[in-house]
Amino acid sequence: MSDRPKTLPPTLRDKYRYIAFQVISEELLKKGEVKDMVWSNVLRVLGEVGTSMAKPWLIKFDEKSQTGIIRCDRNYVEYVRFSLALITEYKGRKVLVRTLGVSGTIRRLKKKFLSEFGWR
Amino acid sequence: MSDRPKTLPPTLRDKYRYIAFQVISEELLKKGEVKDMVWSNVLRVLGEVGTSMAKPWLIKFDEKSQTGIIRCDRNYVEYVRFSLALITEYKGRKVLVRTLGVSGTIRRLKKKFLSEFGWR
Amino acid sequence: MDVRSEEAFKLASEWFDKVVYSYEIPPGSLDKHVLRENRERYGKVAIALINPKPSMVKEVLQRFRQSYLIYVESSDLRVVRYSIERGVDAIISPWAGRKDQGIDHVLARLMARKNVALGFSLRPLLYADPYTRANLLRFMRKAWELAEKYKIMRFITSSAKTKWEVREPKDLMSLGVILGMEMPQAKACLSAYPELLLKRLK
Amino acid sequence: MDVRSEEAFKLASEWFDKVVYSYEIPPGSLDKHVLRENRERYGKVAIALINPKPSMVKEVLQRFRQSYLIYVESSDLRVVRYSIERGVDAIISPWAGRKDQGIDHVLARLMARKNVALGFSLRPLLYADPYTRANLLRFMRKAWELAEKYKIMRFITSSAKTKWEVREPKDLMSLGVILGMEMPQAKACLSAYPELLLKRLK
Repeated sequence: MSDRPKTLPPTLRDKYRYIAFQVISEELLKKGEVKDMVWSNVLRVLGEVGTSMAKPWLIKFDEKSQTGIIRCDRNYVEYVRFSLALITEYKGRKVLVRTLGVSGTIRRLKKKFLSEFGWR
Repeated sequence: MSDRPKTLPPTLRDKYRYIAFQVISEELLKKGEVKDMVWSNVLRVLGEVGTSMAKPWLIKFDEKSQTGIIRCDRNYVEYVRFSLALITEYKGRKVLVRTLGVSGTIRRLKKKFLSEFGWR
Repeated sequence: MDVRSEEAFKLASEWFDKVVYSYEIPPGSLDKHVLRENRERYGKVAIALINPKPSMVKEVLQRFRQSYLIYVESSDLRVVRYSIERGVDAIISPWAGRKDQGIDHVLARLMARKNVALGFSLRPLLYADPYTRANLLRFMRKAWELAEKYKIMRFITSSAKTKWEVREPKDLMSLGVILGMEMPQAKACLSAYPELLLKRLK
Repeated sequence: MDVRSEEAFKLASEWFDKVVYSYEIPPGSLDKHVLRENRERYGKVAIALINPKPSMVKEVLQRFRQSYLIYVESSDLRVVRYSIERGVDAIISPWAGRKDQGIDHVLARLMARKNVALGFSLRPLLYADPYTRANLLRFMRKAWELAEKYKIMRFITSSAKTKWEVREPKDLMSLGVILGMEMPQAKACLSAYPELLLKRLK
């Protein structure tokens, strides 16, 4: 027997959306830095309670194209987007986060918004 | 003509509730400290967006009895209460905040929950 | 419902009608005399097993179920499952120290059938950093969904180890509301359900 | 709708169909030639009067209303009222630097009658500390309530002074949603309303 909970039935599962985004900054950011930047910003803007409902999660970040995917609760897409829009810097370097698009599946997200950045 | 907006018509006015609370701590807290403690905690727990909706405001704090009144949006009483429940310390001193009661008017709040602390 | 020290018990007794003193093992031990002393001092006593081995759960149930409530607080899903199957009184904060809610629908259904309560305690939230607190709240909200859907007995408690961790009933109710409970549901978590649980001790 | 530097204009032009360049006074001056140069370089130009005196508002309207949009950004309610009465094109962020929303129902009604738009800009939020940002959001939400109730023209804009302050249309829309707008309303703040405003310049 495993120490992990079983996958919950569909009605109890979290419903997610995936957000493709691009980081524009003075210096290229590493994946860990982007994760840190996103979390600290969402926590600041939405608080612990809001973050627990928005459930942001950095799925992937491609350091070469500086583009990535954030997963969040489907009812909080605009809240996460707003948190990202308020980012102005990371560790003293100017940063701006631009969202490219939103989709219900990673596959479609890549195809529609990330293929031009070399994703497949 | 004045530089202040006129009082808005009733439908546009904020609807408030008033929360009576008591601070229990290792050392007595001053009004300014309570204000700072409440704000930083609400901002941490509810974030900038949640705080903008909860609209917390320290109306009064009586340093002798360590009791006071916080005003907030009527739809966010439980959110503010929860933020207060999470307070454990202020500047290294142990603190616990206990809410005494909630009312729609300051008058009733004082009478019901604060008179035993010498308020009138 | 669950305080874990003398001073916490004293303060909680001012704010609650009934307070259950929880004797933690470890650091406490299975000494019959110590347990009886506790019972004489505090009235209603629970034995709170912290990350126990299954054998410990079994022994405690056999020897002490009669006169004590038995709580299990474990971050090991297998121990949680075993404890539910054996019929402990409550599982407390199975999400603490984990990266998920610590129960699933299978366990939830089992809890409902076995009348095992789920305890939502405030303490793990108190000293957590913002990241951890956000995650804990997220898992607790999911656990509440499961508790509601499968009609598990549930309660909210401070699990206070010091008086500084004790909170008023209404302040604890706010945790329930933040987790998604309606007001009457949050209220039941501090009155109806705890009373139901206590009934077992005559 | 409102960017305030060459580099901001350039980046915004990549992300928006139409971008209005706003020439700030001060630091800019009422030099006809400079203004005409801007118009030649950027096409659509607004004159953004920052905390102007009423006499300045009057002068600018008389001399430049024909070929430029006129925005007023002031934390003085009296100047805002004067500007609305004289019929400027938009009032931008009247809450910035204040402890209230900077307009009331009387001004809101007047704005609707005079067809003066209300501009919600992102920039004041960007560098604000958490306390100030929470308060600004609160006032902006109230201003949105007024705009909606009295049917004021409205738009959302970055008011970017550098390229780092420019945001995508959809990212700006999220500000609207956070302020209480429905999605289509937020969208209109970035397309329908700005277009309506631009129509005045032929």
